Formats: sequence, C-alpha cells, structure tokens
Amino acid sequence: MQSTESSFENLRNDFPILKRTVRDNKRLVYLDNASTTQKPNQVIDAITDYYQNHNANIHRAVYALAEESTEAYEAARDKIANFVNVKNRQELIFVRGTTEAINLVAYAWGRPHINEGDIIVTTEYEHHSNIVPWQLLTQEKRAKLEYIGMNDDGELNLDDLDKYLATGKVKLVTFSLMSNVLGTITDAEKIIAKCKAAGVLTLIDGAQAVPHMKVDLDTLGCDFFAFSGHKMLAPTGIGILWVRKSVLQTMSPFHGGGDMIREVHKYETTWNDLPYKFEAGTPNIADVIGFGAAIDYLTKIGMDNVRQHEIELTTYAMEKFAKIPGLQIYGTKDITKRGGVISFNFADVHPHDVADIIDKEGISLRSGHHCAQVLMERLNVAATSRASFYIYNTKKDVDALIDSLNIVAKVFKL
Amino acid sequence: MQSTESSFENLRNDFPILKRTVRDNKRLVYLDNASTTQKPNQVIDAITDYYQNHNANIHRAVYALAEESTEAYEAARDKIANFVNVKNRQELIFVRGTTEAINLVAYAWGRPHINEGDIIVTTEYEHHSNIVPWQLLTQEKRAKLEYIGMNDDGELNLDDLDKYLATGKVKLVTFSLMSNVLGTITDAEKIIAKCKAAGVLTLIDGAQAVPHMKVDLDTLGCDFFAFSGHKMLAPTGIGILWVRKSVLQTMSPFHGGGDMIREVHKYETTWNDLPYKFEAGTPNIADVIGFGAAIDYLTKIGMDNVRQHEIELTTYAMEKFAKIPGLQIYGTKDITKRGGVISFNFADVHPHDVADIIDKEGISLRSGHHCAQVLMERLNVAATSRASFYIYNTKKDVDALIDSLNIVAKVFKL
Amino acid sequence: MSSGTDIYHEMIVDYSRNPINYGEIEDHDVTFHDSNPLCGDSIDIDMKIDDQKVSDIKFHGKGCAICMACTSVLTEITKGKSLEEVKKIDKNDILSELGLEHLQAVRIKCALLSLKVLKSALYTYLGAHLENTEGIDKLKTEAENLY
Amino acid sequence: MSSGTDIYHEMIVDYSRNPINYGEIEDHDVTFHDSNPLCGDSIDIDMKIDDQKVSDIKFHGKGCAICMACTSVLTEITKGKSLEEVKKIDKNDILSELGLEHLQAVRIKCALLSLKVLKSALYTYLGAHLENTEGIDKLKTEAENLY
Ligand SMILES: Cc1ncc(COP(=O)(O)O)c(C=O)c1O
Ligand SMILES: Cc1ncc(COP(=O)(O)O)c(C=O)c1O
Repeated sequence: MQSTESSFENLRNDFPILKRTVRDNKRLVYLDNASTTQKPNQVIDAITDYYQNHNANIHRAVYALAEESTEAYEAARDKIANFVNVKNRQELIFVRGTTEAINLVAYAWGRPHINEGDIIVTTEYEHHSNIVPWQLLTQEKRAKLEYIGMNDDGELNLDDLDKYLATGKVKLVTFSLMSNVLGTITDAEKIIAKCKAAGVLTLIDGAQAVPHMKVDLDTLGCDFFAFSGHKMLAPTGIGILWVRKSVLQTMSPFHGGGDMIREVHKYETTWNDLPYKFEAGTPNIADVIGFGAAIDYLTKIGMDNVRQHEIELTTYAMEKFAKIPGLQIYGTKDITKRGGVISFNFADVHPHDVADIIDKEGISLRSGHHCAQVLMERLNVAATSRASFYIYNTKKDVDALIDSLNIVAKVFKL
Repeated sequence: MQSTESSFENLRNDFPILKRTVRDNKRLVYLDNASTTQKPNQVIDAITDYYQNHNANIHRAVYALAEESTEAYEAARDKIANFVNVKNRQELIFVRGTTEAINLVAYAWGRPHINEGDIIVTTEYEHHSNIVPWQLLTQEKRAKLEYIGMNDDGELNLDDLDKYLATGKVKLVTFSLMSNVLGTITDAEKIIAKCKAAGVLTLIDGAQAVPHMKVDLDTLGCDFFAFSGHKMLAPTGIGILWVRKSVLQTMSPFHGGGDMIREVHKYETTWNDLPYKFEAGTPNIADVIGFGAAIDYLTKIGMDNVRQHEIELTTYAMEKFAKIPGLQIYGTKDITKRGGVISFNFADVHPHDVADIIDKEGISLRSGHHCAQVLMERLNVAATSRASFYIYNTKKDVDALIDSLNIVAKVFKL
Repeated sequence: MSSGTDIYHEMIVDYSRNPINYGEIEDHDVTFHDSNPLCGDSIDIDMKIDDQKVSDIKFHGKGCAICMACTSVLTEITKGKSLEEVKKIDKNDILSELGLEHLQAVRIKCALLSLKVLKSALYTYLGAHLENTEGIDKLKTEAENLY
Repeated sequence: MSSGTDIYHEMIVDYSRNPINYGEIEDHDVTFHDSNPLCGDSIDIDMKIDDQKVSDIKFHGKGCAICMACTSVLTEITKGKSLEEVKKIDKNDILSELGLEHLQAVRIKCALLSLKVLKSALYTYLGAHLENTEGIDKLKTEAENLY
C-alpha cells in the first residue's frame, strides 16, 4: 500500500461506522482516537467468524473446536510479538488493557520488590493509570513517588531524573512513550540509558505510541511495556503487558485460578510456565483473535505510513489552528517530536462547551482532563479540548473541525 | 416460549456454529458447556452492531457516539441487576470473569480485613479460582485456609463448617453454588444462615449456577457473588462481581487508573462513586453490551424452562449411562440436587483417551481435572470425562455420545 | 442555528462570564467541596446560616458554562430560604429556570453538580447541629435517598 | 474405523495397560517429577547412573494411554545409553516408534511429558556432578534451549 492521501481515503470504506450520520443528519467526524479507535470490517468479521465457527475454551480440551480456538489465540500472540519485535513469546501477557497491565506490575512485581524508602519515578504528563497504581503501592510500602517535570513545550526535564537517580533509591522509572494530551514523544532511549547505567528498571506506557508509530521492543531495552488493543483498531477488553523474561521470573503470581497453575493441592500450589502463570481464568479469547486481525490490518498499511499520514494531518491542522484568534495549543510545535494529538483551549470558553456545541455539527471531540489531572494542574487549566487523528481521518475532517469552531466563536461572541 | 422439546429444538437455529461439521464431516455435538457456551446470533449481532454503529469510549465525552455507548453499557448493567435480582446497581462490578471477580475480593477486601490466625473456609469441590486466591491471601497474611469436606455422593459435610465456625476465627466462607465437576447444587441457604448467625461473610462462586437456574441475590443473602458471561451465551472476557454495598464500602481500591478516581493530585487521590471505583481503565464495552443481549435471550426463554430442559436431558443421559458396563458416574443421582453436568470414568480408559477417540465422531467433551485438582484427589482419580448440557442440546446429542462410547469400548477391548 | 446550540442562549453565556454569588464567605457556617470525576468540574459552596435560614451563600470553582449558570441560579434560589425549604429544592427548579430540561445525561451532571454540593453542605450542617443523636439515622436516610 | 482411532492401535492400548519399566528405584542417583498443567498427567522418573551411563531407569505416575506408551518406549530407549547419548534423544525417536508423528498439539504434550522429565532429570544430575563451576553456564544454556 502506498502512503498517499487517496489510499488512506480508500480505507475509510473498511470502517462501517464512518458511513453513519449523527445528530441532525451530520456526517460523523470522529476525532477522539486517542481515547479509542473505530474498527474495520476485518476486525469485526474476525470476532463474528470466531463465534460462528470456532468458539471453545482454550488450552485444556482435545476436541476440534478447542484445538482451533487455541491455535487462533496463540497465533494472535505471535502476531503481536512480531509487530512490536518481541523475540520470546513467553514474555507477552494478555490483559484487559494498559490499566490492568500497569496494575499487574504494581502488584506482582512491585509488592515483592518495593520497600520502605524506595523511590518510583513517573512524569508530570502521565495518564492516571500510570500514576494511581504507584500512589497505592508507595503508600502501602512507605516508599516515595516522584515526578519528572516538564518545560512549557511539554518536554520532560531530565535533570529531575538525574537528581532522583543520584539518590540511589530509585527502583523503577515509568513513563508514557507518547503523552495522550500533549502528543509529546518521550525520549525513551535517553531515559532508558540513564536508568540502565544506574541499574534501575523502566516501564513504558505505550498506549498512545504503539497505535501510531513503529515500536521495537527488542532495541528499546525497557523492562516492562504496556498497551491497549482498543486504541489500535482492536476490540475493547484486550491489551498487552510485555515483561523481559529475567524480570518476569522474579514476579509473584497476580490472579490465582485456572490455567495459571501446574498442580493445586489443598495447602500448596505450583505455577504454570510463562506466560500462562499470569493469565488466570478464561481469557478474552474472541478479542485476542480480533486483536490479531487488527495487527494484520496495520501491518498491511505499514506503521511508517501511519505515522506519515498523521504527520501530514497534524501539520495541516496546526497551521489552520494558528490562524484562529484566541486559540491556544499546548505542547511542542515541532512535528517530529509529537504525535497526532492536539490539545487546545479556545479563548475563555470551557472545553465542555466547545465539545457540546461542535457535537451538534457531527464533530466527536474529547474535552476534559483526559485522565491527566496532574498535567492539568501543571498547565494550570481545568480542562482542554483534544482532537486526535487516526488512519481514516482526512483534511476534510480537519476543515469540518475548524468550521465548527466558528460556531463556537459566534455563540460565545468571541 | 413453551418449555417443550420442540421449542428448544427450534432455538438451535439461533446458533450458527451448530450447523458446522467437525473432523470427518461429523455433526458437531457440543457437550462442553460447563467450560464455555456457544453464542446465539442475537449476541453476535449485538457486538457487530456496537462496532458498526456506536463504538466510542464511555462515561467521559459529550458527543453522540459516546452518549450512545455509555447508555448501552449502563443498560446492560441494569439488565444483569434485574436478572439476578440485585436492587442496587451500584453493587454490580464488571470484571473479566469469575476468576478476576474472586481475586478482586481477595485483594481489595481480603488484604485489609484478613489478619494472622484468621480462617477462610472453602470446600473440597471448588474450582481452582476459588482456592488459589485464598491460598495466596492466607499465605501472605499467615492466616489459614480450611476445607469443608464432602461425602461420596458429592454433598458437603456441614459439620465441618460448624467446627470451623466454632473457633470464632472464620472471616469468610466461600463456595460454589454448583460444582463444575459433580453438578452438586450447594445448600447455600443453610450455609449462609449458619454464617450469618456467626457474623461471618459469605462469597458464592455462581459461575455454574447462574447460567442454568434462577438465582435471586436479594433473597440469597450472601455478601459476594461472582459469575462469568461466557458460560451463559455471552462473549468471552466479561463477568460480574456483586458485593453488598455495606461490604463494598469497606473495600480498598483494586486497580488504579482512569474512571475509578474523583480527583488525582501528585501525592493523593480520591475515589469515584460505586461501582466505578472498582472499574479502572477502559472496560470491555462491546462485550458488556453482548452480555446484555445474552441476558435478554435467556430472559425470553425463562430460567425455569432452562432448568427443566436440563433436568430432562440429564435424567435421560443418566439412565443411558447406567446401562453401560464399567461406566462410573460421580456425584449424586438425585436429579433435584444437581445440574446438567455429568462426570464419569469408563473402565480403566484414561479420560483423555475417551475424549480423543470420541472427538473423531464429532463429540466435544472435556476430560481432565476440570480445574478442580483438590476434588480429583478427594475422588482419588487422576481425571474424569465430563459432559455438560445447555439449552441447545437434545436427546439426539446424548444418543450420539452413547454411540461414541461404544467405539471406545471396542478400541480398548472392554 | 442548529438545535444543539439552543441550550447556549444568551443567559447561559452571560452567567458563564459573570456568575452570580461567586466568591467565598470567610466566616461561613458550613462549606462543601465536590467534583465531577468524569470532567473535572469542581465546585465549593459556602453558606452562612442564621435562624435556620440561609442568610448568605457564595460559590467558587471551575466548570463549564452550564455548570456556572446552574450554580448561579441555584445559589440565587437558595439565598434566604429556610433549611427545610432548601431540602426541597429540586433539579427541575434549576433546569426549568434555564430551559435545560432536555439536557443529555453527561451534561446533566454538569448542571446538577452544584445541587449535589448544596445538599451535601446542608446535611453536613444538619448533622453537626443535631440536638440529639436520635435524628441521625433519619438524616442519613434522607441524605442517602437524594440521588 | 475412522482416522482418529488410528493412533489407538494395539501397541498403545497394550502399553497403557502394561507399561514397561514401571516402578521406582529405591537407590536412584537422580529422580525428577513434572506434570502437565492442562490435563493433570504426572510422571516421575528415577535413574541409576554408573560410569556416565544409565544403568537402570523406572517411571511411575498417572497419564493417558499416549503418555504411558511414550514413557514406556522412552525409558526403553534410554536404558543403557551414555549421558551424552541421552542428551541427543529427540522427540521423533519416540513418536516414530509409535506412529504418532501427526498428533495434534494438545496430545503432543501428553506424548512428550516424559521426555521433558527425562531431560530435566539428566540436567539435574549433570548439574549436581559438575567437576568445576565453569561448566554450569553451558549446562544452563543447553537446558534452556531444550524446548
Ligand atoms: C465453578 C467455577 N468457578 C469458576 C470458574 C472460572 O471462570 P472463568 O474462567 O470464567 O474466570 C469456572 C469455569 O471454569 C467454574 O466452573
Ligand atoms: C497514555 C495512556 N495510558 C494509559 C491509558 C489507559 O488505557 P486503558 O483505558 O485502555 O486501560 C490511556 C488511555 O486512555 C492512555 O492514553
């Protein structure tokens, strides 16, 4: 597939929802992709096919359906391993999403390894799911949670990291590879290099990065990595936790139950091999298989093309935004350092009112704190409006957004 | 709908998978319903419709799609509340399945409430997911896990319960409402009455009961109740934890992240209202809605009819089984005290070999320990074969099973 | 103008820029804070109570135009009322005043956050000034049944 | 007879009822236990080692006909072999002996459980009898690369 506007225009046909209208017969302009993406027919059909033809519980039975479903489930694991360049499939654990992934680490790695006085370092632009689990853990263990600050362009101040590492007490540094509010792409290589030099583990929240750019875990060199399927064309309810094997081997079990055990006796139990030790109970089989179909779809497009498409759209949108008086964009303007997420405020109009008014024009835009209240405090705003793009968005969508902002200006007499 | 064999025969048309053949063009005879059930078109279509027309993240946005998906998601919660007669929807938490539900209780209720020397009581016929979480918890807290034994008919010996309650140290009694191996229906009322008298909380694993009989949580009177959607026509990846509000209010948060918070600051956070405090991150939205469709489907049939149909099938099967020399059935023969799950062993043939041979005839049967190794030890067997029925099974399916067992007899020269 | 912008009429826009009763009461008899976990709107209400009547009321916080307008209207309605009357203030009193009867579910939460804060403040005050402990259960039930 | 019952030929059925080398060795030089978490099959292998050779081998445990037949064949193959030769025993040595080359994935685990136990026993023995600690990393790598 060529990375031209017309080929991206064509793939809109794969997304049935884009054909519907909303409110007063308005064309749907879906710009909340950082929250969740729409699904192509290929993914929807994979789920349907699974239930119509193969559905059975996995791993335990010998009959035909069980054989087929187990194979499809494990094939999806291989596809995902390949997609983010993980060499050892035993390191990939299926979870509900990024939130469960990070909490799993906080419980199964954090509780055995974090002690009183230890420090966990996160950043000011994290999603709540990369803050609250560490608050809970550090409170329980009388450890400390510290924040890497950022400058006004939304770039991390790595001097803060040096300062914390120098204490010798840091056990984990955790950060998002792409901010879900500012779009900032974190300089992961630099952070990981510093942490490795200090013998400190790193966790990356890849929820925003993996859907929008090529990510290579083998070269990245972090120790934990989390992402969600639903933000990259896959169904809701499925995501990935990757953990380097040498670290995974030091983790306690998380959930107890079926499939994660080797032998259960009344008073003692032994554990199954990796990754199954961390996949207790009947997993979300159909959506794992749907995730595999989403990976196939993105692979066919090519992640470099996805990134290129978003760079084009974001550049176009930023130029248009710059011409609207009173419209303030947050984060860096350097397009090579940010993804296709644009947070803004429009004069003194509250983001909720912006979102509500333009919703009536068919524009689906997120307003609020975007699960990043710490960042809102840092930016000294109550909320922002946020437009975020994906493969099916076009310049026409950006134009529609700009037009709708004119209505906001009229209503609020700007 | 009338509870006649013919109306149950008709609803087979709703299940596309039942039309397919397996192995050498054999009719699919699906008898592993205790593991997971097949899905009717109504459920598959609900998922498809969600992705084709309404998909958006819930709770946080104002635009049209988000409004629709939030409404559908919360409507499913109401349907489920109604189905198991829960008066307060705040008490229903969406989880991946029974396993996650029980682990959530072990972490979020167990860790703040269980102390050294306390006792948690379970039973000998529990699924691993109602044993291992309590092993992990009691080991961490230096508490004790005790077992209510059972007689050779697979009925619990409640004298054991009395004995443990008499110590005054029991904090929780947990049991399955229906055994997934023996089919035993537990006398929950009696156990709960004893526990209430002793001021002890009760947890019920309803994974096998809710799909197969009317369950009324309002009259039952337990404190925690868990079940899985995929065992009752709903998609994989979705289940329910119900907790009595007064108990839920004493529980710590489980996962930290989006949607479960009220206000996040750098060093402290406050929690959202119930049930959202326990639903961190993007939930499995599509499958919640699919669960709602499954509830609609079962409600239309009527759970009393479901139970009646299974009683008829089980009676028929038990009579046929009784005539096969060397075939031993486990558990009570009293059909009013058991569900449509029949575990058996056939002479000296290992259950795996039984399952493998009859798979070639199209029969999907489970063999193994059924995630109940403690029970296998109690029965003094390595494994059993298990046939389990659901609404779409017919006497023809039972006949096919019986015929296939003749082949096993021939191969093993019985 | 499309139907959607109908709710953003003159009065709402004005109130959002010039809210009534905005500020703090230093020597308040009761204050309460709450926020909307979904959008981050956050409101504090301070009240002065004399003779079982709300002699003064002020609010501050951050919120959208709907939230600000509703809080303005609510505080205006509340001022001077007896505590028994405040108990009876209903969401429709606010919504109808502003023509917001048909708000969608998410926005209803913006519109009614201040009512929730007001009622919480009221029951906090009542709880703290109970003459005997007998009334506490009744109060609790009343408070629990609010939503 | 349908294709599926092909794997259940005479030899498999016989071995399942009358396994070879079944039992325990009281004065074994090494013993190892493992089980298949999915189905509960469980095997112990005991070995006597003399002059770097397997002078005796016995197994006990519970398993299906496939598991029992394969373990019988495996122990028969192993007996008398040098430890270096045991390292080289391959899954196909067992599967081909019993005509099980085309087993489905779940059943492969039944067929090869005993091979896993044998190799674990072997490396346990080798690890315990290392002459110096230098060889341990090589051993570990060999053991890790088994599956
Ligand atoms: C009685 C019982 N409890 C718990 C479970 C676990 O349910 P799930 O795998 O959906 O978490 C099962 C299903 O296997 C079961 O039968
Ligand atoms: C950066 C980031 N981390 C974590 C999450 C949480 O992902 P999920 O809700 O799928 O668990 C999100 C999505 O909202 C996100 O944008």
